[in-house]
Amino acid sequence: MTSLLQRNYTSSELLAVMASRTLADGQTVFAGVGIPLLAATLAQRLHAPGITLLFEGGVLGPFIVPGELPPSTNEQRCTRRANMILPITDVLLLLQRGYVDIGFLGGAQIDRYGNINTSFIGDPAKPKTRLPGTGGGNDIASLAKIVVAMKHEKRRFVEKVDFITSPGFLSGGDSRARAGLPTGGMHKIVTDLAILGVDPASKKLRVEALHPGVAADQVRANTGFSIDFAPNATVTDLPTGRELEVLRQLDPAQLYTA
Amino acid sequence: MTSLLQRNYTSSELLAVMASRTLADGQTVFAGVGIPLLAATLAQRLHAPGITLLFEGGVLGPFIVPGELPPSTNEQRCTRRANMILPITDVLLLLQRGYVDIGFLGGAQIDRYGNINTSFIGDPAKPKTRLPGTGGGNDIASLAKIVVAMKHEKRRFVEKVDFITSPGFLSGGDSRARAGLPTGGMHKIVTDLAILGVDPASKKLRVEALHPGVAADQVRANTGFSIDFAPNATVTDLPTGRELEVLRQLDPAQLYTA
Amino acid sequence: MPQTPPVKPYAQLRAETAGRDRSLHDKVVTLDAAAALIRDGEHVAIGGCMMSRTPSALIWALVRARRRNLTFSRSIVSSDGDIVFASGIAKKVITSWFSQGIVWGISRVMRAWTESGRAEFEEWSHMSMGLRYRAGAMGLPFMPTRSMMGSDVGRLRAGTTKDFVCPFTGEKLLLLPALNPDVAIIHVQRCDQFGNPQIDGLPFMDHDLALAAKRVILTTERIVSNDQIRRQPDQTAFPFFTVEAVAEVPYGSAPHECYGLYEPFFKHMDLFAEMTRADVEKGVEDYLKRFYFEPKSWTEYLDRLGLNDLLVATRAGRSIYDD
Amino acid sequence: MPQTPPVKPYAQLRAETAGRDRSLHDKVVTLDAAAALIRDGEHVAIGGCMMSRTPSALIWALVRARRRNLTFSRSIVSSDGDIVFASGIAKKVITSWFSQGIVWGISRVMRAWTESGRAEFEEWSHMSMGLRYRAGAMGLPFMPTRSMMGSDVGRLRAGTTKDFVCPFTGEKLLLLPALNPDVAIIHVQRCDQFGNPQIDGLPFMDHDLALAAKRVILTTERIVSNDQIRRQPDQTAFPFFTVEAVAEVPYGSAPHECYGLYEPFFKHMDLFAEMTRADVEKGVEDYLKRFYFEPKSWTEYLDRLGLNDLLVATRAGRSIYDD
Repeated sequence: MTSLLQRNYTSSELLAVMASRTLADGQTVFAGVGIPLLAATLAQRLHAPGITLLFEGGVLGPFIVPGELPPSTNEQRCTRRANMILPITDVLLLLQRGYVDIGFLGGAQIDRYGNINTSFIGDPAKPKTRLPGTGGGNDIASLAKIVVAMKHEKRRFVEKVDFITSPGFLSGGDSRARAGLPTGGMHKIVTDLAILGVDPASKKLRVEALHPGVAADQVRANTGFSIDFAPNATVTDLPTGRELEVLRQLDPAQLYTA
Repeated sequence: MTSLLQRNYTSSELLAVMASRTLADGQTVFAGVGIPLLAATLAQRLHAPGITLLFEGGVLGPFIVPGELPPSTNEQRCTRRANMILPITDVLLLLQRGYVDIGFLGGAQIDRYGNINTSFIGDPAKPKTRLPGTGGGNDIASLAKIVVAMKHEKRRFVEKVDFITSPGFLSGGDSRARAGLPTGGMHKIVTDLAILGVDPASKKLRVEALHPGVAADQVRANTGFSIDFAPNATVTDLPTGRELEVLRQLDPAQLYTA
Repeated sequence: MPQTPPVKPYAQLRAETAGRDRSLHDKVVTLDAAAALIRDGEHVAIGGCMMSRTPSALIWALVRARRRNLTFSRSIVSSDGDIVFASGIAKKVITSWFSQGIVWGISRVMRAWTESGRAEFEEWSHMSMGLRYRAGAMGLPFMPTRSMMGSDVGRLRAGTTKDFVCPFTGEKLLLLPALNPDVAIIHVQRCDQFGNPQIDGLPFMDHDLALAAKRVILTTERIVSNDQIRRQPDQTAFPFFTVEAVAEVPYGSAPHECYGLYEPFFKHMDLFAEMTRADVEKGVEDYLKRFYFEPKSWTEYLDRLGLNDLLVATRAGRSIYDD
Repeated sequence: MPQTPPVKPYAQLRAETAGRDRSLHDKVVTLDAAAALIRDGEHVAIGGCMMSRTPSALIWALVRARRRNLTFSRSIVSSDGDIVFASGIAKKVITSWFSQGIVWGISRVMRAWTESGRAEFEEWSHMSMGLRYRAGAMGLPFMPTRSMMGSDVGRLRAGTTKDFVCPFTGEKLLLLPALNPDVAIIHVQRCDQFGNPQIDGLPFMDHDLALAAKRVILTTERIVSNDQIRRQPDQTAFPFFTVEAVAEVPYGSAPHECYGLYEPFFKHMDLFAEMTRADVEKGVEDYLKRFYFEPKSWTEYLDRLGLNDLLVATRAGRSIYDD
């Protein structure tokens, strides 16, 4: 077992590497800035060169220049060597039309059914903290299969989110489809401790793999609800030297991977 | 009274000149090819330089080059010195949004309420003649004020059109508004004999002016339904030399004005 | 023949898209191979409008391949409508206006084929055609409109539209059913091997067509590098992942126009009108034989149009960029 | 404060448009005169998105004119949202995301103003913002969507949307109310004296904003001739007749970016974040004094941003065209 103290990467780097591995070649991926963009770009430069990136700002199929990460998905850096630029509403409508394989999100809070909160901490009517809100998150989570990358902390993995900004499986079972969302839904949650998936029947999150050196109890202790393990749960492979090298070329200033 | 034999212009030229006079400076005018385009361009070059033309093919504010009339409103000649090119659906939606003052149409048949037929002669289920259909005519007539230019013949001015392609005032009174068309409607019909308008209450067509040398009975004889004259009906001014000169520059091959 | 294709359930729409290879891969095929991708009975949406950017070469190849029972839809059809009727490849054309062009009068072929009941011209208003494709492009089952009410154009289509009272304003509206063609065929000025299309001039309804259709087949005046596309990404007309195949066909819109490159071949359009004027059945049969079946290639077809007409059309086409 | 503005009846929408001078006439005004066209209490839609093509100079002029009780809407707001709250010109911002930018964390100003109830951040999904403007642009009272259902984002807005069952497919849909702002303020790279705007790069929602709004006020990096516009009509972003006034303001999006000309002034964005980090009320007051109220002109404002930052932003901006 590798001690966390010995590892040669940060938690954010681990997140980015593990998240990149969830993507397959040829997929169309809707990504936000930060870890999602880093992970998708990393996948594109390693095992999945044929990934097509979509940015909310209106960009289809760009190649991000190492060291010139965009500050959001709405500025000109996002358009670097893009195949197409189009209006925001039209790029978001590609989700509704069914052209997006994976939506890649972050989140402040997530619950046992994969619902995400990026809007309010506390009571929405009198919030403790007003967060930035949905952006395209609600649309992406409503209409596509979702991969989430976030830190594994008890205050983030909660029994019930204070506010459902981006719908996961709502209250489980077929509640998502009954609400008018017959497609998409939570696919994988990548944390710095584990990879979570979704139980096909109950739609509850479950652990599908632990990262090297992470104990099952460590995941339980950092999850704010009781969580099951998939019958065939495995252990992920360590980030490779090549993965870390490329990742560090992409974000040399460690804007998102410190 | 000027004899028709003495006049120095064709019926089509008379139509184009009289139609051009119905337009005011600063108006936005949706025009088809043929007499409508000639009339709008003539107005633009004489009394209404600030007219903005819109073409169904997706063109906003072009200037037509004399002698290079477009074969339809969907080819590159329509775009000559345009202010903007846009998708067909978006240029048509300007009608629905309310940005068009006048829609300028032709027609095969028109009835006493200003309904236009360009689809079927005879029973639509077993037509004597299948005509080319609506194009944008139905949309223009549904959403804007309409000016029509057509030859004044009994077979064209009928009691009831065989098919309402482009709605006028339907069955009169408030029937148009009740059908879901609260705006627009027939404004003027320019023929080679007269200018017709619409009675404000009944919404029946009525004669508002006769062209020089045309008798009231001549209009009645060439109209397939009984038609009233407006109380203040007048006589139009003869086409001027300047109007005919510019018109002939626009269509030197007499494609539309023979 | 049933009225317009029924609205696709969302599950079907999603499954059809999900089932396609949407990766950035080489899609270059020959003209004949492109035509072979279209199957009997399919609903084919035609890009461009009237005499502009018509995928004439692909329609020519479909006629030669003797495809059957197709439904075509287009914003406005010109002689392309006549050809798909007279050649027997189409039973139905869904459009807003059907005539070679106003200067040639009413289409003799359209009249002969529709009035005899051999084929159907299903008429919608021009904006309704656009809104139906747009609904399909947006992944919606319908689009509301304030047009096509009260008229007989609306009445003839009442079986496939819905009267509606707006729950926000109480206003009358009409709901138009989405149109999601099986395939859209679109001709563009340039395109790369992956199907990134760039269009100069009038865009017509092509963006909506490409997104509405299950798949897109392109013909292009020339195939350029992906690098060239990526230098002007704001000129790309619709996403490459809608595209299934691309064939390079210079003068692929002839005898119609391709913006900035050539205008319609007007003398040939006159010839077509003339040949179908007296005896339409015989005339169009002769026309098809001479221009569709006898030439051994698209180049031979262009040769029959004649080099002089080609040069006149080209000279006129390029002139749009002259001051 | 009431929820989102109610859907305008069609008669009102048509009357407002019909009442405006829509002819091709000279619309050039000064920045101050442009700001004076916006009245207290109006709903102002902001063009661009986040840190891109923000009409920063016009917002700066509105703050200096101490406009009151405005509602702003925008696809995504960055520091422009903070400014309209902190300056007191806005009571409400309707948007999908409200933060200076992900690298600077949660906006302190937004938190302070919304959590204290001084101002409201009305949240819609990003696509819903776009579809609401699009419905308004199309002259429709609503747009259906398959998004924003099931979530609390949808629940909070349930008073202004309508649950709906599709009469074609039986599927659940949500009807979003059209958004027709009183005025849209949009910054563009170039424009002529008549208000024909041309935009390079990302178009965002600006076409829909311009068509949805009652009127449009433009700022532009430079005013060019109408001849220049007419040579590239396919680059015109929206119709000139939507536009009421145009002010030429070089670097009119600073400290945000304008595609191809300058990137965001990142050091200044850092400064803003820093000044509002500790004591947000005091910090933003100092910031407004130093950058909004003390400069005598937009040029003086740019001078306070600093020539070095301007050159760095310009160098980076132009580099988008480099291979």
